Amino acid sequence: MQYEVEVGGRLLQVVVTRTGDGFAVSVDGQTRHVDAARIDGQMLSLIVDSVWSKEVNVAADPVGGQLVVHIGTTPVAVTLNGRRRWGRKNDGAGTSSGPQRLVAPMPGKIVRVLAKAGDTVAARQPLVVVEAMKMENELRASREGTVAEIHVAEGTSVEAGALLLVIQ
Amino acid sequence: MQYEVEVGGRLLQVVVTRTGDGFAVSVDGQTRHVDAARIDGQMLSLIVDSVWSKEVNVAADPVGGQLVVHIGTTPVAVTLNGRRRWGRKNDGAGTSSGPQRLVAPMPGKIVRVLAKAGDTVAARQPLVVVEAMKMENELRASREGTVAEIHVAEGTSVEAGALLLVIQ
Amino acid sequence: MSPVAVYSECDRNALHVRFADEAYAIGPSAPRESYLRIEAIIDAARKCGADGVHPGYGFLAENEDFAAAVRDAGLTFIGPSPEAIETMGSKTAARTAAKRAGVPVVPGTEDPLSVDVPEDQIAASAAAIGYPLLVKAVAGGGGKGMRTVADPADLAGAVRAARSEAGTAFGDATVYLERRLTRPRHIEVQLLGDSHGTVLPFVERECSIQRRHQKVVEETPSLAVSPALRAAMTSAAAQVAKAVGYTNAGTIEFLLDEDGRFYFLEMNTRLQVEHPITEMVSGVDLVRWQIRIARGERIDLDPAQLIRPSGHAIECRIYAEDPDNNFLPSPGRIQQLRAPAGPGIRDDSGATAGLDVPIFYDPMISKLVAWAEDRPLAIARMQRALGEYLVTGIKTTVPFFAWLLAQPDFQSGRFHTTYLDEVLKSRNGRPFVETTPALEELAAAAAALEAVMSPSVLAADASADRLEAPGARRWQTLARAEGLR
Amino acid sequence: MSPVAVYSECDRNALHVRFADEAYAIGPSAPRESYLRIEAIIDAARKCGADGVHPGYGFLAENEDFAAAVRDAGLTFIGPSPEAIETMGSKTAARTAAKRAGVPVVPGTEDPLSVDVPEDQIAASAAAIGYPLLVKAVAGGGGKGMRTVADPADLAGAVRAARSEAGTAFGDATVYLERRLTRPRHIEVQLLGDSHGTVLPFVERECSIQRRHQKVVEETPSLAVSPALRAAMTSAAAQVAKAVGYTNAGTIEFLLDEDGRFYFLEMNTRLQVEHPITEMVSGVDLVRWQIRIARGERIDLDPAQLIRPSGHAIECRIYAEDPDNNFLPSPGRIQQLRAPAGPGIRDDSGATAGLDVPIFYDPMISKLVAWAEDRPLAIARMQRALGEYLVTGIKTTVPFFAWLLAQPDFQSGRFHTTYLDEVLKSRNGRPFVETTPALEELAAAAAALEAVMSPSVLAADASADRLEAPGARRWQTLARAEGLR
Repeated sequence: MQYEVEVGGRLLQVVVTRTGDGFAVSVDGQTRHVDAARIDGQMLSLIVDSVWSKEVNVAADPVGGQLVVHIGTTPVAVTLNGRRRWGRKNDGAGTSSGPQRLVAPMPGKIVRVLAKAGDTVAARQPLVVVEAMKMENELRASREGTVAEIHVAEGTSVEAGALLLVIQ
Repeated sequence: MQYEVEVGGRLLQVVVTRTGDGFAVSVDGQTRHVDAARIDGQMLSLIVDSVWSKEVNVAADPVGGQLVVHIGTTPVAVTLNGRRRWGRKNDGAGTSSGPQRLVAPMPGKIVRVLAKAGDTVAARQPLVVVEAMKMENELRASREGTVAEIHVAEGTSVEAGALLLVIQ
Repeated sequence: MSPVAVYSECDRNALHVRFADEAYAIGPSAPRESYLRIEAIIDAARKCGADGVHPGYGFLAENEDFAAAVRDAGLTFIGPSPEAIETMGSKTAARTAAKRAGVPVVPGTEDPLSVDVPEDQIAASAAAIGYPLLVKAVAGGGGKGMRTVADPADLAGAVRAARSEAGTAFGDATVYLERRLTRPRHIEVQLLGDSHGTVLPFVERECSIQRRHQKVVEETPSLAVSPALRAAMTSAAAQVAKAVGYTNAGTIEFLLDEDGRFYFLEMNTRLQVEHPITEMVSGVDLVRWQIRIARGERIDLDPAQLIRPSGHAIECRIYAEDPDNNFLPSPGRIQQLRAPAGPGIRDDSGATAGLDVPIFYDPMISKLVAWAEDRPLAIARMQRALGEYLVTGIKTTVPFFAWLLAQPDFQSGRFHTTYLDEVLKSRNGRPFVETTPALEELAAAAAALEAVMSPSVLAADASADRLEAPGARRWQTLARAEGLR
Repeated sequence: MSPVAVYSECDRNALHVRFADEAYAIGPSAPRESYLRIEAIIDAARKCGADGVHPGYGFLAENEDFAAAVRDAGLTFIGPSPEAIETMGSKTAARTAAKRAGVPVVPGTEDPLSVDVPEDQIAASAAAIGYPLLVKAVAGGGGKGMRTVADPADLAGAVRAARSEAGTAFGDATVYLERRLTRPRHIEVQLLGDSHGTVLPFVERECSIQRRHQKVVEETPSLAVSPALRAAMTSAAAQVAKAVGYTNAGTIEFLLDEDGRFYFLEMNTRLQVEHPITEMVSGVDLVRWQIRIARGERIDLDPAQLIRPSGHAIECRIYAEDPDNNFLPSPGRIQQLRAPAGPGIRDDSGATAGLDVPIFYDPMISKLVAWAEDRPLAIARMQRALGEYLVTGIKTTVPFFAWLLAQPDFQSGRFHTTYLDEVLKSRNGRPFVETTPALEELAAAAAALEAVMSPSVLAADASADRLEAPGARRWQTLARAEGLR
């Protein structure tokens, strides 16, 4: 089976072939032997090249929706066979080009909107303050631009993933 | 929904009815309100009559096959809608009448057979010694009787659940 | 003793409910509709015939009306008297009490600034105290209703913001002003006092590692406290408590400036989140003593023993927050959870796999504590434990702590209350989880393997019931991927 | 330090493999084909470029040939010298060494009875020692290859049985005879010795709670040991170790008779299963010291501190056994596992949900340890922890321990090495889990509720892959039930 995996900004070609005692996994042409044992619904125990032992855990991030692979306890976000084709490009999930859509990372109450349409904003400038879990949390611009749309008003409640505003 | 539950030698009639905020569960006519919350695939959190909090865990015993309900950490074996109808009556799973079929509780090696066909045996008399996990374990008669059949020989290996001998 | 729990709607499946013998629903999820409703809690206590009420360390734990209501209901309040809570609960009254006990306090306003105090008067007191200063909620705690003001021009706005936040969080919008010391340490002293006049202090706790005025790491003892200073601070703490006839468990917080001078900051009239580290180095069960004291028993601990640390303990507050996204709360369903264990490790957790971290409360899911013979070994043990702490489905601050404990400044103890905010600012959002190309390639391989090894994903059904949701969601994700190859 | 694991086939998914950085397969599940294969382990150590080998506490941990092979391979053996293991590993040589050190030993045969010693000669030495006596494997341990003989007529059979069991378990069928003291206690002393001549003893461990000669509960300190007796036993232990130039961690086991006389029993030349309770009351990390000592470091601990207990610790060995079925092993897939945590609790576990308990090895799945200020509080804490220890899919000894810790004899410390076997005999198989009618009705309600709340059971499929097996099996069970209504 062949997969296209995007991780850390790289697009990797991964080919998985079953062998007698496990799998041959080639990543961008470099092939390793992997003994993969199922621990539970999400966890695999891998022994790579008969030596390196790693616990890996593959699950979808409830907010972002992309796959998160935990290597031990280190989370690594990956996309399998093309975020493009999922049409999720503009989720504001850290993309660095095109309009930035600021979405609510958690449900909460909008206590302050610090920008108005047409404002020029700098990277990391606070744009919206959301109160959740009794703390006020600043949502910032991930890059500079101009506020094109504002979709929330102070005092309203929003769900996780709700579109708050758009920066061109 | 109506169920017949056998537990601790008693046969209980259980009727479960959904209510607005949980279930009405009647056991042999005595009805209680139960708020049942699913914790995971096997665990339920119950709050009985809006007061009593109990974690319960329903799973099949891999060896005996009957259901085991853990109330907190206390295991209680039950059979739902009639072991009889499952044709499992003669499993030697602690039945107190009819022939006793002694089965291997775990996989292991038969190191000694201490009785022969025709022997009269007393309750708790050792019948077979199975070695597993480097320890020798005595299997005893659950009640007195006569050895009718012997299905194992010393030195042989047996799987969990294998029939070892029958006492009439 | 049989424990009885109270719970709000969203806490129906919480561990404290599942472990209790009895559990009483006291209202909707919003705190003011449940955990802050005194009469609802008293009512539950009456229903179950409770002898006493332990207020925990949140919500009404420092509310004198609650303590009084418990007492008036004929029940034992497992904590100090309503009078002591009221006195020390008011930051300004507490400062007065400390001064009466001869303990230095941080310069600030003597009287609270109620909402009707005019701005020019506030400005005047501010000028007298001097800038930079802090605007603090009189009823405050945990950094809520607190603002720093460096420029007089920002004073009015800061007061407004602090008042509104204090009003929401504590139902009391009164604030006061306090000089802000430069680069102080937050050092606090745990106390136990009984109803027979005995007040015993414990070895100090070092709580200077704070993010936005919230403690995130605590340890005991403090590298900054010499035996002589310990003797001075612990006895000062005991004096303040005695001055107000304090009983049960409480903590005196001090600021320690760069010249080794300490100032009374405030008193917490309750058990604190960080109490386990004191239990680890003293071997004393503070909660058991709270109950024994409430029963009127005498403290029979050896005072000398309590201020002699046995080893070193560190606590990391594990939060459901995304450290790589400005520490935004990360509520949701915990898919997998494996807590570390073994020698010297204590994990006081409120989370299990399958549990939802609610959006309504402080998102702390666990207090991870490591004890060892000395500080370097305790740090090493905590690092080992953090490396085994697996939580999926939500983001946690575990990667942040792994980073923090590796910092030379942390390891050498060179920090103060604004150290962390300054470091975080200078990092400018750089991720704490740093992956390597090799790690990324392994992740890619793992994702592909999971897709290969679980063909059932193709049969995954979006209408799987809630229980299966996390798994199902993942299968969908993969299924979509598969479908599009 | 980077840990490297070796594993047999059935341990592929074991925690030690998953937590290690590197893992090497060393053969099939049967011990003699893997964990007892010296060359396979040396080979793995060479491959990964290990500096040292820690033998753990099973299999080859007390095998002098293994220790020598590690040394000859140019690696550090984290344990005593092969010579010390050989001397103290032979029960008869150890008895001689003890006597030379002036420590009393239990009367018994001076020389091992190899397989060719004629029965009449064995009978003669037995008569000289007197009955009741024990037939013990020279290479033995953990009650394997051990038989009690009260009647001379049973001697020959007992020797045969012990030899066969010893041969299987240790590859050495040699046995010896030893007087059996009546109602003795098993008291042992933990030691650390360095390569510079220092040998330090720790507070004694009370290990009299044994089932069929296997320790199931250990605690420290012992109620039966006064400070004076502690001084005598700990210095006697140190003398024996010094007499054989012992280094690293080891334990001297004594029998303490009803009159307070103690006899050298044997030495364990390795870390022991029960070492955590000593770590809890001493604050010393024994495994870290094993490594430091193996590196040639000097022990710089305060000797006086080590024999002064700080609090009380108890260990329960949690086994995959069915206490209500004559403690038969209960291997299989662990469906759910929730271990207790919190103040004073340490759970050193090798099990997780989804793991199979193999049939090939000792079925211990965890060591549950509770520490508290004193013994009654430690017992109470252990009872709390046992009440939270949830394991499903297999049977465990948790219910047995809950029963045992509630026994007046246990709580008052009135027990000896045969106490447990006698009590179990007298109970004649009466179940440890005692249900009440109310509990049974709740169980019935729960089973019915589960059937109602999981309609998906009707769709359950017997061909569910292995991972889903436990759940699926359960669904089938229910489905069958449903189908038959």
